[in-house]
Amino acid sequence: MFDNFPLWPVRASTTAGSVDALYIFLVLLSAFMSVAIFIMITVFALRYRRRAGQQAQQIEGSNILELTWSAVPLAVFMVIFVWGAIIFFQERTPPRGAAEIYVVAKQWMWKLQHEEGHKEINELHVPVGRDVKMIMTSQDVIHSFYVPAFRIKQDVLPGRYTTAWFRATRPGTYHLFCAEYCGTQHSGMIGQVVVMEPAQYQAWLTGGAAFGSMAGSGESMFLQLGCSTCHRPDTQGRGPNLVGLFGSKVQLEDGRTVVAEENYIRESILNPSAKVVSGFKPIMPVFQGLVSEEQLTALVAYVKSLTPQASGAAGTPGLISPGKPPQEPKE
Amino acid sequence: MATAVSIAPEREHYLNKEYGIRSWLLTTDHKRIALLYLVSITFFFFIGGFFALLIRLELLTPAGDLVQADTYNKLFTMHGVIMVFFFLIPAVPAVLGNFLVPLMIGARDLAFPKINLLSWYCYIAGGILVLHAMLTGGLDTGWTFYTPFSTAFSNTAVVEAGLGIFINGFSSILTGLNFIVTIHRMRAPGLTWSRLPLFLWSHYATSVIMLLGTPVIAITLVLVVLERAFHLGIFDPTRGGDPLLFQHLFWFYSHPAVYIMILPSMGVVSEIVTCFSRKRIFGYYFVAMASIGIAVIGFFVWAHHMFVAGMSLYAALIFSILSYLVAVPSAIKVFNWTATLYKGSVSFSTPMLYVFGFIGLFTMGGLTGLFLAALGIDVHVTDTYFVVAHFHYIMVGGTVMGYLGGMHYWWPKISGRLYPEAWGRLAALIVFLGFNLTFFPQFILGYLGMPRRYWQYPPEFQVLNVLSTAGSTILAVGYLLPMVYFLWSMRYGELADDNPWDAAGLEWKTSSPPPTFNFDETPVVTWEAYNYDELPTPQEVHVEQ
Amino acid sequence: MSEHILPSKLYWTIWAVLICLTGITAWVATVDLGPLNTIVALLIASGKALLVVLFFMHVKYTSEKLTRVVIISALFWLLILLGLSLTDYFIRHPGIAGGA
Amino acid sequence: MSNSPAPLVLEHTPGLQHHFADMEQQRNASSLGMWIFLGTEIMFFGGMFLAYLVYRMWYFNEFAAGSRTLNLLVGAVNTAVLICSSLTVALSVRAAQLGKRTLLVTLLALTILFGLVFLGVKAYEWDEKFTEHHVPGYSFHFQPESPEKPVDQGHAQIFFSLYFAMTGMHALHMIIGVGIFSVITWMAWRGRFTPEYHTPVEIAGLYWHFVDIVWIYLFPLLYLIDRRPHG
Repeated sequence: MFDNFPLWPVRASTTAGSVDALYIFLVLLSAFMSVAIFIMITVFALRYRRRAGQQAQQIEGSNILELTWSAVPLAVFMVIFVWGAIIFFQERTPPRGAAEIYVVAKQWMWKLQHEEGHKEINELHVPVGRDVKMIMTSQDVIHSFYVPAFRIKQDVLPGRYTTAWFRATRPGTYHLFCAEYCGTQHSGMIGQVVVMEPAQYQAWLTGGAAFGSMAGSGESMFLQLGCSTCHRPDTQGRGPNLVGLFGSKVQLEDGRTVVAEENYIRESILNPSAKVVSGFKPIMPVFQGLVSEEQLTALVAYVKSLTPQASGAAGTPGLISPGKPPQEPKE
Repeated sequence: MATAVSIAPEREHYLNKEYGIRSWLLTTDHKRIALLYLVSITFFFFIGGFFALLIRLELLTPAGDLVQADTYNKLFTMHGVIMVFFFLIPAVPAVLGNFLVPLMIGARDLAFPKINLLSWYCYIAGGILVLHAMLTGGLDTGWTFYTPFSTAFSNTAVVEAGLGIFINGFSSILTGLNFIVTIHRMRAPGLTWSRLPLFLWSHYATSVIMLLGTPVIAITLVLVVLERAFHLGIFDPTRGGDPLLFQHLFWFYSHPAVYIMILPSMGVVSEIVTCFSRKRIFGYYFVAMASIGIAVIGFFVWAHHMFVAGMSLYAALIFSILSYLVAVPSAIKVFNWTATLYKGSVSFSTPMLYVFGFIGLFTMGGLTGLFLAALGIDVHVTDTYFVVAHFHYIMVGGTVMGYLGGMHYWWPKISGRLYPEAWGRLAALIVFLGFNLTFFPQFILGYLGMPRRYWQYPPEFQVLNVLSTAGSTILAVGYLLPMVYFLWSMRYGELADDNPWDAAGLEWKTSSPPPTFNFDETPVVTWEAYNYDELPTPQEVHVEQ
Repeated sequence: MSEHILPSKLYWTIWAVLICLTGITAWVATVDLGPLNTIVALLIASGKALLVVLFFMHVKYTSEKLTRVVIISALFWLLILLGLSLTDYFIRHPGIAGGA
Repeated sequence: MSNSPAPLVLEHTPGLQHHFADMEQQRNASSLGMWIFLGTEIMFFGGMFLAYLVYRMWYFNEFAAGSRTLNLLVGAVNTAVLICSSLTVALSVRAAQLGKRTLLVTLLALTILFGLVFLGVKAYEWDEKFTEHHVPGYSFHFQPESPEKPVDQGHAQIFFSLYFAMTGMHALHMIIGVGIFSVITWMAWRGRFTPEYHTPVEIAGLYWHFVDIVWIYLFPLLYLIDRRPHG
């Protein structure tokens, strides 16, 4: 029982350092306040304990003191708030160009799929020093993707994508937990994130069975479901042209403009009449219930891969682009 | 210990005025209703506590080897439901509040005595429903009932337990209604708002939360029940329902509910700290307004429970900054209590020990709340044992300490007997030690990343869990002691005179236990609150046995 | 609330106004005012509610300040529930930044 | 609010509870108690209004289509029926103040009649929804008005879930109201109310007016979402 008895979690990602810094500051602040209150109570209680001749002196109170111990805590709290908010912004804005992992959570297992098509259950192999962005959805109840070593946690909701990102800084094997109660095996829905050196990661990649890349299987699904009949890459078909759609601003029929991110693509596949692109009629059939989560994530990956210059060759800059220096997340 | 039981001439008071089941089950006397609540609350407290012990025993070992996964999920769900809805929310308001509000105001009873009895019957009806749900298969949704698990994926008695909590909600609403109308309409002549005891200020603030918060969880649970029973689709993600809508509606009540739990205990602490240091409260106006501030701002902060739930980034910022505002009134209260001790004449009777424990533990609980309100840290520590430790420090370290302190302080007034002082101090010490050993390791566990509600956990967390389980057994002993010696004192305790602590306040102006109509003639208040300079200083109340 | 007794004619006039307002709100709904339709419907409904509260429920004549305080605070709490929840729903699906 | 220290032994005026100093204090307490209860009811219905607000913002098309299937005329008539019942309630409170017993009893009976008419019309509307398969669940099928305006069945189910939840909860409050008024009518018939003591009539009247106000908001929010003549 005593062989492995840590008192501090491993620090294995870029944001872990800043989270720990704020945590240590708050621990010191709380320790100082608790000890101060504890000492004051014991000193007052003992110094003015009830004994003969110890007459209590009535003190109404002092407004200055009240204002100081309202304003000072408030000022300290605002500092903590701003510091916490800065870290939160870093944690919630995935850097552009991060490698994407599609995560589908279902009652009591994690299904993870890499860009290149590798599928993993309850395991995630990533190279060290590479930005990784998880695009996650759930097939049933609310789960929560939690890796203590990276200090990241993000609930995974049914019916919608949520994203989380990290950049591992230390090779090793770290716990993956489900942090939102999801039923009988909630405590069994755990796994491992294996961070490897780039070379080791290469070996693992080639060793595994060859899968078609996600965008590839997305493309075959795109043809199979007949999407290409309306969404033509070259001419103006009955549906909007999808090349270069991802990340662009889309003008809708009812005047709103939205940014075409994963949730927009997903909703437009499942319930097309919700956001009709201006100039088009709502004739696209509803795919809710016809497309599984895996097929949906493949389609979304394919649509995202239709960038103007690479409209022909499928495959965004996944994890395997050797030689490309790990991009610095734009601050 | 065998002090001779002095046979005082039997004076008529609310306990011996009438006997028999009917005199209890059909009473409209606020004091008897308070005792009805006392019995039923203690019953539920020991059930919830028993579940807590089972949970801690299961977590002694990393593997799930004491109970199965399903049973464990039902254990922590029922521990949560029973402790939150059937002990912590009603404890201080329904027992001490019901007994003392009319006495402290100088009235003969609450504004609506029959509604007060109806409130207890709602509590019992809700309790029976939840107990029946528990006995016939249990509930495994967690006390938070998150959808779509509670509406579509749980096959346990969600409908029955939901209706039980819904009916129990009326008990809170009716109690809150009674207190507000009584405090507004039935104050004794001369008892202006600035002379009101702080116990009443905190119960007034609590009643505001009860009245304006409880209906929202009532409608939320009704919608969950309708969705399970008649396939309505309000929370169903497959039909486009938003899983976060339930969380907004649930936490809109459930966060102010934690202030329903702590505010009354704060009132108790204000009464005790002034009496046992023979001094006026430091900054009366600020402490009173802090209670109202907590009640109002408490309604603006609920979504700090949802920072990682998929809420929008900017809304998280808004709720984080508001959560820091609500921390300020609590800080004011702690500083004012500590300042009240200065230049006082401090005695170390049992109620005061509980107050020292309360101030210390509530301070730590409040400070760890700052961790959770900081967005960056919340991402790491929410849904882990850090949160579990935080809210137990506030609920068990705060509310239960305040409740026990209040029970000891007003026990002579309630039962006409004195509790054994030595045993009282021993129990207070055991509770304090057991509590800290149970919940402090959980802070470390939380930051290490052990998630909540886990039936099995990785082996490296075992040592801290063993410490926590050890602490829980000590805490259990600490809670059993008062149960024993309070009952003992009912029969053999020394007879208490009207004002054993020489305390200020109208409730000490009438006899202990008070007559059914509280006062022989309507009292007139001419003194300021906590006028301990005009009261005789008591010689040490209890001769050390 | 208690002593003042209102002439029954007043009640009948208030009743007539309420019936007319119901007719108006039903008719206005069929006229295309763009986004204004909802606002107008809510204004008429609030007007009707105000009439009922002030006259039928005697809030206009009661000397009791507390009744007004209770009404206004209940509406304010409803505003908290609706308003603060909307801060989440209005800005939950922005572009890439807050996409989570 | 200082009331004089009244001697405790009072001649027992009818209906005065033992713990109140005088009638004035008891009436104020009862009316304050009822107003506070109505405040909790505002928050109770407020929860459903938040759900309505969110889903109307997200799924306006299905809400508009669903709202158009509701019968506007029947809804308007029902609102008028409820307003008439509010009138009879207000007049009955006035009759109680003047001590006209027969007028009071007839007006209370009229109020109950209006209430039952409202519930009858509501039952008719619900029955129509059942026959049109607009009840959320397995049998749900929503026929879109025109092929080029497709409607998501799931979102339409959410509208009708809210429709049934809100009108159902309101109807439940109506049934409770009719129950209360039956008791009040029986008490009035037995002559329990005098110009000095008629608090139950006032309190019941407040509750009834509140339920009417809830319907005043429900009618436009459910029936009038989008009645505009579309091209």
